Amino acid sequence: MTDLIWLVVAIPLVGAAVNLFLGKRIGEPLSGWIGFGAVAASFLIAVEPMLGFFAGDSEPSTHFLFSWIPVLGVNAELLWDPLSALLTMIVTGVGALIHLYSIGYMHGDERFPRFFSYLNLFIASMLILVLAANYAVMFVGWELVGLSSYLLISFWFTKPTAAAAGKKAFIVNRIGDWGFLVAMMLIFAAFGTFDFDIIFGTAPGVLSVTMATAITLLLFVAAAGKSAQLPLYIWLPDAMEGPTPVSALIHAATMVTAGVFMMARSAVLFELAPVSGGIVATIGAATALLAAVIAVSQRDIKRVLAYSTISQLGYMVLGVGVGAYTAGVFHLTTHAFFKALLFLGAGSVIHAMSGEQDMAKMGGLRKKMPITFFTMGAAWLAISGIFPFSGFWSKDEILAATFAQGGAWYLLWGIGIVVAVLTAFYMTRLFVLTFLGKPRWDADAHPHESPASMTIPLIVLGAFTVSFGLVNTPFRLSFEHFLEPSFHGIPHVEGLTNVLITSLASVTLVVAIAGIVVAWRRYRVDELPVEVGGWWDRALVGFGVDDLYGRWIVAPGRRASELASRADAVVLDGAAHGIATGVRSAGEALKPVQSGRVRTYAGILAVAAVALVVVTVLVGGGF
Amino acid sequence: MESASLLPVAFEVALLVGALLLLLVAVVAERKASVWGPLVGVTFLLSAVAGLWQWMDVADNGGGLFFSSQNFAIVRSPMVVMDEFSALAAMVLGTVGFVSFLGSWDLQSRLGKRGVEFSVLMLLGVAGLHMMTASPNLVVIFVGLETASIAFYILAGFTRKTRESDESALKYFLLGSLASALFLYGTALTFAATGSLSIYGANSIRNFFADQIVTDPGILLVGLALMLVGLMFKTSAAPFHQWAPDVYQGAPSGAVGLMAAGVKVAGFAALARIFMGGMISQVDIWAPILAVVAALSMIVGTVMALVQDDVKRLLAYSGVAHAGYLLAAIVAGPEGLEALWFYLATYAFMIVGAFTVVSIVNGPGAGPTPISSLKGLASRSSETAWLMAIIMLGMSGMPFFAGFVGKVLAFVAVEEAGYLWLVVVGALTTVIGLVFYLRVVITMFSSETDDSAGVDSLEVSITSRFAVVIAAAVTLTFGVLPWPLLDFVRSAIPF
Amino acid sequence: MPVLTILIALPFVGAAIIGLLPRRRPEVVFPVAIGVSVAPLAVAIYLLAEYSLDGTTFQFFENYVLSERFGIAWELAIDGISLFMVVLTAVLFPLAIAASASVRDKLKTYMILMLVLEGAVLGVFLALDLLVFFAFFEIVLIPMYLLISMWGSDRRAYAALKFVVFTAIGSAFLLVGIIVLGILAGDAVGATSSFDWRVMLSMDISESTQMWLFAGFGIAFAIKVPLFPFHTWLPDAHTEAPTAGSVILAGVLLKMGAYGLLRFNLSLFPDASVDLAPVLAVLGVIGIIYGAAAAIVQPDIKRLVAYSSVSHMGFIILGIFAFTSQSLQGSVFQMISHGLTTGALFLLIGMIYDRTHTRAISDYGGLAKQMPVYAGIFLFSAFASAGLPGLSGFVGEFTILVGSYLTLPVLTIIAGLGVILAAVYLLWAYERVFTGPLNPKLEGLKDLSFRELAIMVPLVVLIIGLGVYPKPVMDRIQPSVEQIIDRLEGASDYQVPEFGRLTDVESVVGVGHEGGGG
Amino acid sequence: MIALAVTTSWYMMLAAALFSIGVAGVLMRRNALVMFMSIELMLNSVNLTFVAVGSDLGLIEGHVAALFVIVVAAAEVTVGLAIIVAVFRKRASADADQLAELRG
Repeated sequence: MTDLIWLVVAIPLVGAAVNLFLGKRIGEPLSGWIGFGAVAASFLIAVEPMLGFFAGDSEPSTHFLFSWIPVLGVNAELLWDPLSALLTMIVTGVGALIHLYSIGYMHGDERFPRFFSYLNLFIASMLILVLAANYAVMFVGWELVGLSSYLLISFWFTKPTAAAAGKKAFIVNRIGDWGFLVAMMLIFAAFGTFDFDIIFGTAPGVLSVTMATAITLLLFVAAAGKSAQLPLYIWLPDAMEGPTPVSALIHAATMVTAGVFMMARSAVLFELAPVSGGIVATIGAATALLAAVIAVSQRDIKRVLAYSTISQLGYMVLGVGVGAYTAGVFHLTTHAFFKALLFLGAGSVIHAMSGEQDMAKMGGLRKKMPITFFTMGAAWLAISGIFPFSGFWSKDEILAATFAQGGAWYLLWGIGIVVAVLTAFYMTRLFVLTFLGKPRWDADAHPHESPASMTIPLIVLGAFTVSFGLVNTPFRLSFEHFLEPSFHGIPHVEGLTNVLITSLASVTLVVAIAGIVVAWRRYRVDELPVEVGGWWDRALVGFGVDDLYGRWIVAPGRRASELASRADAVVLDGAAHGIATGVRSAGEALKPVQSGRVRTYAGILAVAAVALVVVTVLVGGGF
Repeated sequence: MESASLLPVAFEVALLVGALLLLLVAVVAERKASVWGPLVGVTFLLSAVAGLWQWMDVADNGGGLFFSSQNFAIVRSPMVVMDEFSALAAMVLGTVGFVSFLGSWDLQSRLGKRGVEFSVLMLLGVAGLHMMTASPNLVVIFVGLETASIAFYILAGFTRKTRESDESALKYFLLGSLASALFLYGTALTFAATGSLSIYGANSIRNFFADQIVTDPGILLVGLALMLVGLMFKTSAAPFHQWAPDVYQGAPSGAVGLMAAGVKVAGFAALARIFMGGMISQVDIWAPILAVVAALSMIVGTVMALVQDDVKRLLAYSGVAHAGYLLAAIVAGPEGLEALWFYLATYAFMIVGAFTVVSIVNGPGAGPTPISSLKGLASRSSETAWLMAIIMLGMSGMPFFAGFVGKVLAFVAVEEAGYLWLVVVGALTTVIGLVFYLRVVITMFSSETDDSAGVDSLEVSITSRFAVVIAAAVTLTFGVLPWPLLDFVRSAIPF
Repeated sequence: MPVLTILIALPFVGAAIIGLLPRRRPEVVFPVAIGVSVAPLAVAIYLLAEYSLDGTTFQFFENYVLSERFGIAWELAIDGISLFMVVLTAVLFPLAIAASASVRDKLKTYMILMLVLEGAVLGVFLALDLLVFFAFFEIVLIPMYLLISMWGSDRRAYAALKFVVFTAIGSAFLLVGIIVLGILAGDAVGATSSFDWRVMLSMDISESTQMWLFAGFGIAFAIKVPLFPFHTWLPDAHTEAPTAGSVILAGVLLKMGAYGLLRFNLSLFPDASVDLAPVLAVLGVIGIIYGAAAAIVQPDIKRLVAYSSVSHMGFIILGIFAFTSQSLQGSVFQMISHGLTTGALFLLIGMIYDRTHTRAISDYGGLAKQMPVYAGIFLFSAFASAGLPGLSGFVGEFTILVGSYLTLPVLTIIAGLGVILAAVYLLWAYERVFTGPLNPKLEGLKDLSFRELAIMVPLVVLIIGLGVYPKPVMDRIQPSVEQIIDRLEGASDYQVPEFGRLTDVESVVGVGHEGGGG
Repeated sequence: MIALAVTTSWYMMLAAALFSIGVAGVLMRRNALVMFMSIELMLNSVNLTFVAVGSDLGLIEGHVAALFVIVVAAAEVTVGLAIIVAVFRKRASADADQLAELRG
């Protein structure tokens, strides 16, 4: 059945085209269902072959579609292996749920069909990225995903801030894509091809450490752009301008994890470059810490979740940097579930509060929105890393792997722990401010539970958030076994005895509980603490990193462009005009010679004649 | 050729007979210009046919030196030669004469009785011009030169009522005769140095150089230089060009066409005959000098034309530049002759056509002809505007127009003769040329003028229209299909 | 059956037909013009179908001797590169003509000039004899000049003259170069001169002469491309030209420069090409960055697209002078793609200009709400021009960048930045024009009419088609490019590097055919 | 007294002197008529050269040429004077520099 894989990509594309061109005629609910149907169909087609991997009896396979750029040996080819199968499941699974959710959420929007067209386009591009069998096709998916995120962020383009956020997202992504392009230049120079199997097959024997480091660092630049790591994370908070399902799908579950997926896919290259592993891990940890700190101060519910995503991505990048690729991917999966759930929950709250996103004006929604309350509760516990929930297992595995490395890695492990505390703290703050305590609603707000089409996805995601952790408990690493074919030949993290694992796990659990308790006691009061002044304000605006960029990169860039444009007019045009006026003034200078008086002409004639005679005689060698 | 048949001078005879008949008819027909007009046209055409007849005769039994029948003692220095060169010159001068006559008919029909004198002068002038090209004898060339010049001095001042016409005639006369005197003194010194006045024949200049090394060439060089000065004045090459702008601007527009075209064709033919025919062995003396003069003419011509506001002055200066390109063809020696003749033939028609358009727009008489007068010509008379555009593009050396073929082939010959720098100067000055030719074109096609004047409101006489059509047709056809004319011209290189 | 001569003749015949149309019924001119311009398109499609993959690169060869003595012949042929230039021309002209519905005065002259221009451009791409090539190369100036100066907007006289003088100076040096080369070829063949390209191909010219000839030819083509220091004519000419003029100027005329470099500079002067490649590559890359930077701050949308053309042509120059078959092939493909994408952008700008008569970005805002279809197609073209994968722009740029890395590593990495800047200037412009609240002045603007849609649809289909399945085009370009590379390798000491060797280099960027930095 | 033999070169030098005087006359004198007289002087000096060389080399062409020149000079005189008289009849003086409208 695996040779139907191209259908998985094709159906959403068709869905996007149908909604784009026939959207107006199809009208509101139907186009939504078409979008949902397309993604669900892809999901169903992909499920059966995926189970094959689960059972361990099917092999990874590549599917040749057509030869794309012959001169570079690039073919449109899909690779079906456990890693891509897993990501396909996440993309289509979570994607389908979010499509269903969007039907309710986007109700009444005049460009309803256009929204689902863009969503389908996103799913298709993400699937191209995930199923690519070579870097070139992956890059196609990579940029198309950037395009669809641009379209979706600035979906309500009449709002100038939304349009600016979309543009900012695409341009920052493009900076990352430049890194990807240069990496591909090096890869083609080194291997003469982009195909994964050839590259990962021959790399260990052939590639030198410097080349591997260069390639991997450049790939990391791309990943930083896409997965919002330091220094290219500034676009994600602004991306919240887009509709909430977009944030849930793109800026939580799928697109932002593309960077982590790509690094996991290139694990062989990262293994050859320990130095870049260290750099990646450090940046991951630093990003996690910074984002967690900022998240604590945020008042807008979506921005809290945005910074939380950046922080959790930092964890995954830390995992990949440390070499625990399976752990990274595992956290990616669990994060997809509970972060999507959190966003959708937040969406449901915003929907209920008719657009209000400031937590200061919420509170006491527990009774009004029980389903959202319970599902977000599950996600809250999961992300904080409380015992049976999925977040605990995946986060713990990354921290354990970091700890096992020993040496300097302890520092990163320490940061990891601090981030775990902060995560628990800000998530509890969010949960308490939103659902518990005295209602602080505006006068006209009268919240009510969201319709079924929005709550069902919440419940499904909630189930996954709770149960999925068990798939990969330290005692029965079935998840690792599942991904094994994709990471064959990658050394496992050693030194993790059962005793060490349980003790580390208990440390993270205790720390998480501590975080929750502190936050609970601080915010579960009627009189909310005033969070203004000094540290709070600075953190609120992300420590001014944004306008730092503005002052040091955007402004000088614009001045340089002004200079270039003026230089064009002054210098180059000046030179051209100089020549032109030079010739013209030569003419003007000769004019007075033509005085009009016969005797001047006769004089010049005579002088010229004499000159000619003299020259002829000299040339001829006469007299 | 025992009996001295009249064929070698058939061209001149045709014109002279025509002139005489014209005078007789004019006395009888008084005012009615329509009577003697066609006669002039027929005479010109007849002269061209005479040229063709000469061509065919030469093609059958070879050229010859004439008026050298045995019993005359001047077998050693014949007066007239009939070869493809002179026959081609006759054909070109005849047809150019005809077209410029058409162009000037507006002027002549307005002059009433004096119109006849205008035509007679045109006929005699063209006869003089051909004498220059068909004679190997330096003095006869001088006589031809003077005949034509005197005729054109009068034509320049023909509309005496206007002040500019007086000034133009006087300047042309004084400077022209000064230059002729210089040329004559050159011939005298050459005669003194070589003992012969004729290029061909037994005791010719060419034989003189053939059989001895010139030990003390002083006198000869001065003579050669002075002859060069005379001819370069006539063909308006810089720095001897200063008369041209003033004379062309002052002279009546109808007359200027023939003056500009005819003198250039004859001047360069004579230059080619003397220097390439007679003094080819001295080529490494006069060629570099001609090259410098050519470059100077190109530069001065284009640069000055760039800053002109009067159409006739602009065309005069562009004539100086074209003289530069033609001189370059001569510098290339025999290789360049083909290009020279092609360029001369097509340029003559273009310049006549251009001046006819000026006379259509600003009236055939003398008077100011600013470029702005051409503004919006496309709406006033689109056919004239398009034809003038074709002529302008032809002159600018645009491909698919005649000027390009002549210029490129001249450059090829010049490059082969080793003057690369001259080709570069030529190519760059062509760019400047393009600017002021396009300025004329765009002025015509710019539609600023209010169309109140109505479409095609400018009335154009049949004769002028026919002249411009022929000129533009020559420019276009020989631009797109130059090859037949090129082969025809190649056979006209007797030496 | 002289297909190529017919192809060149068709537009001129068309122009004649329009010339003869009765003056009384001006409304018949427009449809006839479109009809007539479709004829060359049909022949171009026939050529595309008949061009055989396994045959020699030069096909449909025609040779009719014009002048024995000077070695001038009406010699036409088509190879992988010129085939697609011809097709691009044949596609863009009908669209440009169709987009000229808003031209009112002197429509007949306008159409005649457009068709004469098409004939001349086709001649440039088909001629093999250098003088015939030069004739067509130079005559293209006149119709373009008249189109700009008679139907352009306010500063048209200055822009038209600047365009003519820049290009004419270039072609003056080209003429001198051709004549010198013609004489050399003449000596080799024993005639006064010979302008046959094949003769020149077989000659070996001394290194120093090659340098001079390369410079002569190079200046003319550099101005035409335009290469960095010589590009200042482009923004003015594009901004002031009428819509059809800009489309043709950007879509086709710029390609004559790049085509000239490929056909003449590289093939005829291989040694000089190898020596001067770094210089030109550097200028190309400066062009990429400089063009993109200048484009960002342009107040006028047309000037912005014009500067973007400078940037895109910089990529093509980089590809040409990296001398690998991948980069060359990328350049040729980018020439096609740039023609389509920039052509599309100019057509769109023309359509909005017909409605609002202003090109200043500040006069717009929120247009997407008023004209959604127009906004969609504009965004599509902008992304195609910025090199979004899946569209033709990406295939070209990607192949150039990957292909050029091995010989010019540092330059290619810098050139990559152009991709970012492209996104910046296009999206910022899109944001200011199309998003945000609707500018009150733009109320009541109608979206694209059926005619305008009919113009854009073929371009959109082609851009997607070439982006998704460029193989047939690439396979036809391949042999011609290989021929140029062999020519380069054969004549000079240059050895095309093999991709896939660079696995154990010490410094990341320390590679290149001279061994030093790029 | 040594009998100095008068050779042809003496005549040639005389002719050259006359020619130079003629040219000087054209340049320096304002009056158009005097300018024209100087040109005639130049023509006569050429005649002298022709005749001198003709007799020295015993060639008749020299003398024939001289005759031609005289005829042509005559024609020139008639036309020249006519033009000069016509032009300066309406003007105060025959100063050639008066006529300078056509310039630039």
